[in-house]
Amino acid sequence: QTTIKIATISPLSGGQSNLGTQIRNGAQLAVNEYAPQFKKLGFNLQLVPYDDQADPATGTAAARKIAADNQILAVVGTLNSGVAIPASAALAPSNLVMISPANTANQVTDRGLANMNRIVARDDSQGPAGANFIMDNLKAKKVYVLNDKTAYGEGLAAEVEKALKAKGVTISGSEGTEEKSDFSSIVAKIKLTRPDAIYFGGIYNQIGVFIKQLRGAGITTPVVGGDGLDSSELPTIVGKAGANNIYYTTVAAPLEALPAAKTFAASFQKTFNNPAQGFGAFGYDAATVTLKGLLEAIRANGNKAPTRKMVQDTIRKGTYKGLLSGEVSFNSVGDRKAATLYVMNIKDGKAVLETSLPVKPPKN
Amino acid sequence: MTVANPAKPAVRPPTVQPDRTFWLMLFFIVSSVLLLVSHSPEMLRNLGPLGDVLRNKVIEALVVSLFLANVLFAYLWKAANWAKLIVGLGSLLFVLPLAGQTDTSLLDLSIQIMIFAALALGLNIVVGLAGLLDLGYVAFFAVGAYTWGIFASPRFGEVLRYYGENPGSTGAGTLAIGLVLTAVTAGSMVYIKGLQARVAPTRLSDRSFLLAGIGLLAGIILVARSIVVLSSGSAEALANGISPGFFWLFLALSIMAAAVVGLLIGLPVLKLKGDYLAIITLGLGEVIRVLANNLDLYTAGSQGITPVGSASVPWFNSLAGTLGFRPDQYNLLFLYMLVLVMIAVVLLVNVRLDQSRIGRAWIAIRDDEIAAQAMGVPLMQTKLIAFATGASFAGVMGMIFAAKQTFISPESFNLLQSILVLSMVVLGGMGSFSGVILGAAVVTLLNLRILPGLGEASANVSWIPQEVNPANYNRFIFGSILVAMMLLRPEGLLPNKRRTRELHHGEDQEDESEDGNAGGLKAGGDVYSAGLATIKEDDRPGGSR
Amino acid sequence: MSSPTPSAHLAKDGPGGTPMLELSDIHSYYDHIHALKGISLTAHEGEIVALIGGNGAGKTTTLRTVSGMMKPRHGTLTYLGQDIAGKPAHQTMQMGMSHVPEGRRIFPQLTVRENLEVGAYTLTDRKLIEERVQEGFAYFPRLKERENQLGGTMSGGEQQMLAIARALMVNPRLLLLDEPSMGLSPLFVEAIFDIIVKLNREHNTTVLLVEQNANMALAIAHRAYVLQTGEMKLSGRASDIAKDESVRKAYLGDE
Amino acid sequence: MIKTTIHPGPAAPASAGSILEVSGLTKEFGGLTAVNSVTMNVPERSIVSVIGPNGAGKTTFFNMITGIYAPTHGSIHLAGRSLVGLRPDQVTEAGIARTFQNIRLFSSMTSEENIMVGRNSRLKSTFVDAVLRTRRFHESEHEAREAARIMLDFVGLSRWRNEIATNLPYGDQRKLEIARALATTPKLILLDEPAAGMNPRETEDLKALIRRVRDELGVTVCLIEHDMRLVMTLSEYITVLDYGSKISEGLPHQVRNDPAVMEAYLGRGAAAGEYGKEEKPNV
Amino acid sequence: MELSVLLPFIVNVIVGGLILGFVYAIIALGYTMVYGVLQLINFAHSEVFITGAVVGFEIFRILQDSPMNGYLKLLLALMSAMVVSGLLNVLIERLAYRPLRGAPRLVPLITAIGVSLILQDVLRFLEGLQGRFDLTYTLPAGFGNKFCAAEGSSCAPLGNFLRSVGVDVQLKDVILVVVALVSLTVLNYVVNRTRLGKAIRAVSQDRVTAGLMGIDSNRMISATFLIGGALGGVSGVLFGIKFGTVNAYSGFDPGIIAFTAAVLGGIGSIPGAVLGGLLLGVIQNLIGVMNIFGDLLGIDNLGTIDASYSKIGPFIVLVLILIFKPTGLLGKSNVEKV
Ligand SMILES: Nc1ncnc2c1ncn2[C@@H]1O[C@H](COP(=O)(O)OP(=O)(O)OP(=O)(O)O)[C@@H](O)[C@H]1O
Ligand SMILES: Nc1ncnc2c1ncn2[C@@H]1O[C@H](COP(=O)(O)OP(=O)(O)OP(=O)(O)O)[C@@H](O)[C@H]1O
Ligand SMILES: CC(C)C[C@H](N)C(=O)O
Ligand SMILES: [Mg+2]
Ligand SMILES: [Mg+2]
Repeated sequence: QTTIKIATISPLSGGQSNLGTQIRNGAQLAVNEYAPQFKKLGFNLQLVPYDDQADPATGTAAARKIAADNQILAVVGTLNSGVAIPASAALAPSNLVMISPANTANQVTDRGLANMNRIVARDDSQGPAGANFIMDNLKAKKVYVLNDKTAYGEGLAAEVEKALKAKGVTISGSEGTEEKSDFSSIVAKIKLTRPDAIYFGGIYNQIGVFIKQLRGAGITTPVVGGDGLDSSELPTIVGKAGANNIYYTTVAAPLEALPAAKTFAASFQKTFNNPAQGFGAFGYDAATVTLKGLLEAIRANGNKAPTRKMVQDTIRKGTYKGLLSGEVSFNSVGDRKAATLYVMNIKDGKAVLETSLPVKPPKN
Repeated sequence: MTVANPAKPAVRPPTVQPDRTFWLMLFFIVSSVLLLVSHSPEMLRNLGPLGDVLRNKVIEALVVSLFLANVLFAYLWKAANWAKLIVGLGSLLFVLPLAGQTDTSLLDLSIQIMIFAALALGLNIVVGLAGLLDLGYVAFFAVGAYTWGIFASPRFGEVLRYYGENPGSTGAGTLAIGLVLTAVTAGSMVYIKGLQARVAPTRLSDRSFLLAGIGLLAGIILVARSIVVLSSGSAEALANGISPGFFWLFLALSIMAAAVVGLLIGLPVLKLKGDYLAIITLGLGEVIRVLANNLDLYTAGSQGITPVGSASVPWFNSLAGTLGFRPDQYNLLFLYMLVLVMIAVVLLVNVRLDQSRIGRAWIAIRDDEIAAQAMGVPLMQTKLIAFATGASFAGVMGMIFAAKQTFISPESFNLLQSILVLSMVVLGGMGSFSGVILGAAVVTLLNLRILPGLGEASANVSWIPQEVNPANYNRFIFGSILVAMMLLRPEGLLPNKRRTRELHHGEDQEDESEDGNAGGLKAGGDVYSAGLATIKEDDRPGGSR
Repeated sequence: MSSPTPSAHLAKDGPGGTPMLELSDIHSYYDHIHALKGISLTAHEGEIVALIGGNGAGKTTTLRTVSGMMKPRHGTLTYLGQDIAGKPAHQTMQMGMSHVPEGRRIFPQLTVRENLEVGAYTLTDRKLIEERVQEGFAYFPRLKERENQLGGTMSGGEQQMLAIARALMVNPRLLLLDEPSMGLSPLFVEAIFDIIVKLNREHNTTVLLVEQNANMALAIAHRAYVLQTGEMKLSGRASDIAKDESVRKAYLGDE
Repeated sequence: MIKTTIHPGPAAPASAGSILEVSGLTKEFGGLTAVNSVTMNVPERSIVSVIGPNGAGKTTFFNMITGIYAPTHGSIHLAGRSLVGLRPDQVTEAGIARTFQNIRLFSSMTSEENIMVGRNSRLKSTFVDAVLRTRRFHESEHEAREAARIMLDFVGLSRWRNEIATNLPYGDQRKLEIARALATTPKLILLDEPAAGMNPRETEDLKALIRRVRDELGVTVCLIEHDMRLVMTLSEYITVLDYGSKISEGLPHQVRNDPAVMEAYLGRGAAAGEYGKEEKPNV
Repeated sequence: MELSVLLPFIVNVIVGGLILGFVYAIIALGYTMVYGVLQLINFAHSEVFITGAVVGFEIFRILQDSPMNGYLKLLLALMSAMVVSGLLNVLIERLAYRPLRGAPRLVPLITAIGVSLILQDVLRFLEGLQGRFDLTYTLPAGFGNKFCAAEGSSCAPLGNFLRSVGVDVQLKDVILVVVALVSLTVLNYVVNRTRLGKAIRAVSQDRVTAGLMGIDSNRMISATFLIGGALGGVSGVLFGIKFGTVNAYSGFDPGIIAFTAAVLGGIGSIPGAVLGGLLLGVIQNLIGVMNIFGDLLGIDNLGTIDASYSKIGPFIVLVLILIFKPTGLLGKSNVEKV
């Protein structure tokens, strides 16, 4: 039996390990699910996880190492766009396909690499979507924009700001912060400038603490964010009292809405003794896309192990249905052709669907 | 009590090393073959079960480590010089690139090791020789990386475009003013220095020197700004950065830029002692990172700069091509060779400085600042040289790093990196050149090969649950190894002789501070520790008389 | 000031009975430097024993070994009938020893008073401690003047005074003095020897005295040992040693 | 012959002038005046002493001259050049070297290396020379090594050349400190209690050494000592400090017989003439 | 903008900074204690303190539904955190630092970093077993309320006064400050007035000589680590109460700032650490709102200084202060006697 491996690159240690592990576990679940199908075709399917420590250099080294292992035919990763950019470049020469479950930065696919694909929305579609929601649904005239000073958060916030400005909304403040605990000065500023809405580009465990302090200071202004907020942990962190009026955009439908997602969440919890979060679902979806593509490539190759190039091309061309986040197909640069962006609303600690809208990447 | 064990002989018999030429060659051949085989898929396929063993990622990591140990043994073992030469050069110039042909990651790994080795060598000067604890060393690495990154990427075009659109009042006039200012201040600095050589420096002359320095900086900024503005017309032409031909010039520039930043940081802070210096350098390191994260125009902030160009050397490429390398490997191979040369240079400079009066001055101020000063060692100047030299090594490696990554962002220059480099220095053996290189190799191998290998090898072992997969606990494993190595070999893997002497100063004594110099960074003589201060109002020095 | 003389009430070779301190065949090392090559020495209760020898003879090492600052690798070391070889210093000190170390080793960041109070660490009675502090001040009025000055900023001689006063805080049974007169002005050199004799007489303190000022040391000691490159060369009554030709030549500067 | 490359030797006959002129030198620590308006001249190629009770301010006086403490008031001139405001290394370069009351050798260096550091400030080679290994570098290294050899020979410590300095016996460490200071080719050397920790026999040797420093190397010597036998037989001129102020100065026999000095320093028991002769043990 | 809005804003920024400063101060003390006695930057302290936070979390979680009085829960949490963190610190010292007593100072520094990494993963592992990563405190009822808000309660006048000057604090903030002040006072007394304190200071300056005074330096060092760890425990719980959520890695950043605070105040000085902590807290917050002043005053360059710079504010202040006062604000100027 021939061994076929897919790899994940994500932070498995350090402060972002929580999210990175979600991706790895999501992918693992997909591999577990598909292994029997591969077995039937005579392949032993394995997942090999790599830790990038959220560090570009480590991620690149991992990518080069992956490239050298001929059994690895595809990569799921990464969490951070900052890692994805150099890592995908390192994989490109060996035509090793990479499917990102999380990277939203425009640059990730703007470089036009043949191997780099993603199943999440780009910042320049997520941003305007968030901005539109703020204007149309929240009717905000004055918005305070925050970001976490990472490639992701700042990139996203910049897109939002751009879209808001274009529509004549006042930006009452725009700043980044690496602070994870004490937001008192920002809260004070918000109190002072009284915005109608707050946009925060970042990740839930920072934003959650922020919202908690915001609500603690008696400010009930709506807070809007991107896919970084897609976590079941968010309401817990914010606390019952304040977990209202929080919105975020994401490409994955709420897990409760889909029967498939329910099974996923259950088996995730069962396998890893850990509740599934948004990135677990994305990891699962990205791996599923990869595995489906692989199967297709195998079939196209007469049930023999395909080359990396075949896999890369197959995946870019294919269309995959029935994922947690809907149908996936990629455009010429690897952006997801069409996706639905769901705007979720956290009400009394529960995420409910607020609206949904279709998004498309700029190129097709 | 009668202490049972009889007295040890007073002098240890000098251990005569047997000649190991044969073993060295044998080891070289075996490990090279192993390396080449384990990185060649065809051969692995033909080896059957043995191939499976070699394919195991832990084994593979070990093979790589063993192979690199060659170079170490060639250095350590007593063997014929020709053998050492063959092994050293053969490993680095022949076998490794050859294996890199089938496994590019080996090249990447080696470059990374050597980058870290150069960083460790630079930090070793600052910490190991001069005894200045610098926890923000990675800042200089960042300076080097951005120096090249900004110019050799689309950023440069963006900057030019920005200044084209916002020239302010800058024009040819500014350029003239800037040039004059630069010339005048530089001239007066030279003059003051000359004066100080003849007449004793006074506070006034020191101050004027500083003032002139500030003026010079302003002048340079003005000149740079006007040049940028005046050349903004070519923004389109430079949309992808300057020509790779400038690579060599920037190699020098990155050294200078980092050294200048080293001086600028060093001037105010080097007066501080011990851990005050440590924390302030840590802080300044963070300042540089945060600046990189915020100066969006120049550094693209958190988004990072990409793609960063690299040198393109046609003859090298064609040579690599004829040797069977793929085009996508040319650049990596080129950087590998370059970094080999650079590390040789860095090492040479290190060794030569160490064995000069500057090296002696460093160690003297490390041992006892006051005595050193009283013996005519100028404290600030000596420390600044250490700081700037260390910084310049980091600068040039930063540039190579940028060229290798083709992407740089502030995340790569955080505090953890500084700490990592420091741990390489201490782990290898402070003050020992071979030691810190080994330290860098060990730590980098561990982080980039062995730990990932462990994670990968155990990923599909059924009895290891995913939650405790070693890949999840890299920090734990790395931390444990760090602690274990420090406990087992506090003097480092290849200790400096001087250090060992200090450390094993008296096993029979209750404590080493016996001699008042227990601390590696502590002044000799009387022990002056900060201690826990009292808060009595009246206990300023001076009695009641 | 009376010129110091041996305490008359004691026999010249010290009181008999079991020795208070006994070293036999002690070997001590600094790493590979063999500093003590099997020395033997005894001190009886109430005796002043002088230890003299040239530079690097091992005098300091002997005191360090006794007080537990370093471990002997070989040999026996008994104090008050107990085996103390290898016992750490803080334990031997709790058994009534005090050690004025070479180089004074004042706590630089503690005030003069605090230095003295730390010297009395093994005592708990606050009143007693205060009494002893005052006693120290009485011996060395300069310390009282500088009660709140940081130890580290005191002059060399002042630190020496402080080191001696600190060691006396616990009223030790065995006092180890390593060159107590070093750095002291002539006036105080005399004062120090007076203090040693006084302690010995009034409190029956046993003293092991290392001195370069061998003339004076031999003058107040009952017995003396001469060390040379880690070996015991000579021992006997102090007055005899003082007369020994070779000793006079080697250590006392007589031509 | 080589010696002259390190030290000019007593080539020029001693002029009558002072090499060091200190006037009104004062140092205050908080409320304490450690040195109080001290004026002192050191004649060229002489051996002079500063004595005084413990805490009189002698060491502080030295510390001000060598730039370790900044004086509160007063002036210091070495051969006409003002030293106030110079850093210690600049003072050394100007020509004053010193030893310390608490020995301060470089603890991780051998004896030879310690002395080579002392020679540092006189070497010509630069950073660039060191990296490129120019001829000047080799000359400098040679000079430093020669200086170490000569000075070790001079103080009689050649056998300790490669031993770690702090492993030397105490007395030898003091001599090594002197050798290290001499390697800077000083015009004036300040010795702070050089005989402390030496027995009378060793002190005699030291005395001879100090004389040779002056006679053979032509270096002016100024020392602090409590060993009166050494002071009285060695010094040509003595200054006495008490509570920071100068209470007496003059030739040894003058100082010895000064009642103020006896009262403050030597002690009542010290009859005139007791010190400075072949002292008998006062048993 | 009129003063009636601006004043409460400034007051709030400063008060927020002071509260944050108390957290820094008490963390800083853990560093300062250990630094004082071993001259070791105990990088593992950030994890020792986060361990305290985790213990506090667990206590509050377990007692979540118990009818116990909130203050009693707090006391229990504080006590348990003190014990666990204190013992952990002692254990670390035993295993990782004590064997290195004679080694150059950087060696234990590296082990400290190693221990720090180990503890991070251990904490993550332990909480991960229960499927948790971010630990969110469930505070006793009322802790999150505004301080003295209830009309008619005995302290309402105080609360009203505070709010009238624009100070917007919650009960938990007040608890934090009180607990911090109590710990600081007790510690200061112990170190400066007791025999134990004097012995610790003696050991910190010269271990061998301290031995000659009959002091068992190892025991004193253990005692120091115990006290430092216990303080770490306290600060961990306070941190958790104040900010609500911690994870295994959240000690690192505040740890660095707290150590900076200790340095700013003068390493080894207890009041210095407190002063440094408060100062950095306030400065960090003020830097974060620079842009508001910039906008008000029309200074463009100020306008770009916002929260993204607040993390380096402390370091810049540190540089400026140390240039003029090289041993920190309350550090002894170390005139070395030669
Ligand atoms: N810390 C040390 N490390 C290594 N060797 C040492 C150390 N201390 C002393 N020695 C060596 O041990 C031997 C004995 O030294 P010791 O200090 O006991 O002599 P001493 O009789 O006290 O001499 P001195 O009169 O100089 O004080 C000497 O050869 C000395 O060089
Ligand atoms: N940094 C300082 N702060 C406060 N007082 C100091 C300081 N340095 C010295 N002193 C005091 O100044 C006085 C003079 O000290 P100095 O060291 O000069 O004395 P000395 O004459 O060398 O004495 P000795 O013979 O004991 O070495 C002493 O009383 C000392 O306590
Ligand atoms: C949400 C984040 C963890 C990842 C982000 N989408 C990125 O591109 O970096
Ligand atoms: Mg001695
Ligand atoms: Mg003195």
